[in-house]
Amino acid sequence: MGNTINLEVQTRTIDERTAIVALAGEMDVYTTPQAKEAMLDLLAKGYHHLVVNLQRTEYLDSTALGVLVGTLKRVREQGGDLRLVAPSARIRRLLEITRLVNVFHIDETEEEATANLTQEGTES
Amino acid sequence: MGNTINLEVQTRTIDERTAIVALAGEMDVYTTPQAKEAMLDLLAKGYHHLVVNLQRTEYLDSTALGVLVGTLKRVREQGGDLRLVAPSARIRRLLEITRLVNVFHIDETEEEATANLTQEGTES
Amino acid sequence: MAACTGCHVELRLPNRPEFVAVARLAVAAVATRMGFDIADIEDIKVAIGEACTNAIEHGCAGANTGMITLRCELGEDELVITVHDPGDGFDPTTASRQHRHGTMTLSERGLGMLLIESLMDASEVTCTPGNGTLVRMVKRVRATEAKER
Amino acid sequence: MAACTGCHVELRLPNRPEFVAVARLAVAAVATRMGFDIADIEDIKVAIGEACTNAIEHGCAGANTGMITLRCELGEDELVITVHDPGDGFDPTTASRQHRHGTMTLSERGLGMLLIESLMDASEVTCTPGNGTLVRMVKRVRATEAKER
Ligand SMILES: Nc1ncnc2c1ncn2[C@@H]1O[C@H](COP(=O)(O)OP(=O)(O)O)[C@@H](O)[C@H]1O
Ligand SMILES: Nc1ncnc2c1ncn2[C@@H]1O[C@H](COP(=O)(O)OP(=O)(O)O)[C@@H](O)[C@H]1O
Repeated sequence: MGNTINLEVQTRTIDERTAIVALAGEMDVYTTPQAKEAMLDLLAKGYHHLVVNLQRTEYLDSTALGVLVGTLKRVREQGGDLRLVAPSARIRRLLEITRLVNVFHIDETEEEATANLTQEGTES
Repeated sequence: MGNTINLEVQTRTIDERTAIVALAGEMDVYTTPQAKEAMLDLLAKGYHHLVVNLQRTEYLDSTALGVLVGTLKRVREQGGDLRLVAPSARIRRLLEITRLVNVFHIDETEEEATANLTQEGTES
Repeated sequence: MAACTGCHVELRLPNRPEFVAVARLAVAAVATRMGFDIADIEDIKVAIGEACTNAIEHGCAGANTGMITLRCELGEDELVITVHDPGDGFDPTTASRQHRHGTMTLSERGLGMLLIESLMDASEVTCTPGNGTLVRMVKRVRATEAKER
Repeated sequence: MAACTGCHVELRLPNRPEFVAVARLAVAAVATRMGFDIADIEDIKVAIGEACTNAIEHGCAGANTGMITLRCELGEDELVITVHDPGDGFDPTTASRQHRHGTMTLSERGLGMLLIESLMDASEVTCTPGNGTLVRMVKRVRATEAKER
């Protein structure tokens, strides 16, 4: 107890248009800008298919949800998508309250999310 | 983060004079009385050979150290002993600062501690 | 901890984003001691986080000085938390927000007040000209909780 | 967080054992934001815990009312924490305590002040008749720390 209020952001590219962003720790008004920056950076480099791994996200608030929604809008404008991976029961509850469950695609694993993004891409 | 400030005390008897006390969580001025009560209870029932398992003790302060020292004194008066199991590096540091490393026997596992207590008993 | 009914805890923080986590953790510890279960503590953490974030982002907008004040009042079967900022306040009835029963628009804003209302048993915003904004939130200990240690 | 040099955080708590954890967690969060590493944060937690425990057990002995006040002052490369209680104070030079360099007696008491002195970079006790006891503790951010996020 003590150090998990920080956020660790890890990004990994899969192919020339797909990238994974793993968010470990707590996402709030102080830490979320880091995640936003990382995602904007990927967007600028042409990665419009994003997998956001929330498996190790222990806390998340409306600032974080706002940034995820904002990023989703941007990638969709570019014909891409953003899928969430493995949010905790807690985070699912927040997605339900805010009705964002109806907006985001949610997968259980990164592999699943990546496969679904690829499929989406070939369909369009 | 949030619930580990509580303490969970589990006791288990090994033979008619030996018992294990496992302390999980945080030991401070508020939670330590529970651990003290459990140990006094064992003493009253004739268990003078105690193994105190600190493997899951995430925090411990001078109140906790005071209770461990007090219990050690009591069991030694009865020809018994108290051995600590698997304190974290953090807790070892506090034992060193307070010089209590020179007072407590420390083992890595409950089995080791129990075996050492049995040996002490037969030697005396 | 029924014995501490009537007690209160007060926390004063600079109006900066890095301190919202301090508020969350302090209130979570108070709630733990009152015997709230983990799910309720998480609800409380999010609501307090939202109220503090608003106090900092909107209440203290522009002002680089000023502190926000958190107060926990421990009732027999409820925790009352107030968050005060020295800002200009707002009209909660017209503020931009998501409506729980309205149509979902893909908005990045207005989620904070919705979360506060949904996660707490009661909440109330009072803006007093010259005396800032006070958000009052109540979480009740459920019957099965309140056994602790 | 050098930008927040000069900021302070204040916490007021009832003089009851169940609130020591609230103080520990709040200060740990402040220290985390300042970039202290995990080992230093643990040191700070223990020292704050000891000071608050003393404030409650000795400073407020007998008194069932009264609050203890914690203050964190964020310096450029140090965190200064003060713990105040409204009690009668004591003479730190004669108080029962373990001496770091003395002979070990198997005592259950006097470990708290020893831990505060050992774990913090500096500490100081001021007792003012009629105005209680103030324990001031300083922890310096080490050169390799202070990078955060
Ligand atoms: N403490 C406050 N002081 C002034 N205005 C506030 C305060 N809290 C909330 N508001 C207003 O209410 C609106 C809705 O807040 P909220 O639901 O948290 O969403 P967001 O902060 O994302 O806009 C804010 O945009 C702001 O105009
Ligand atoms: N805030 C305080 N007010 C009054 N007396 C205090 C205070 N803090 C410490 N003391 C005195 O100093 C002594 C040593 O404190 P400490 O080293 O923490 O050990 P302990 O609390 O176990 O006695 C206490 O026994 C008490 O007499």
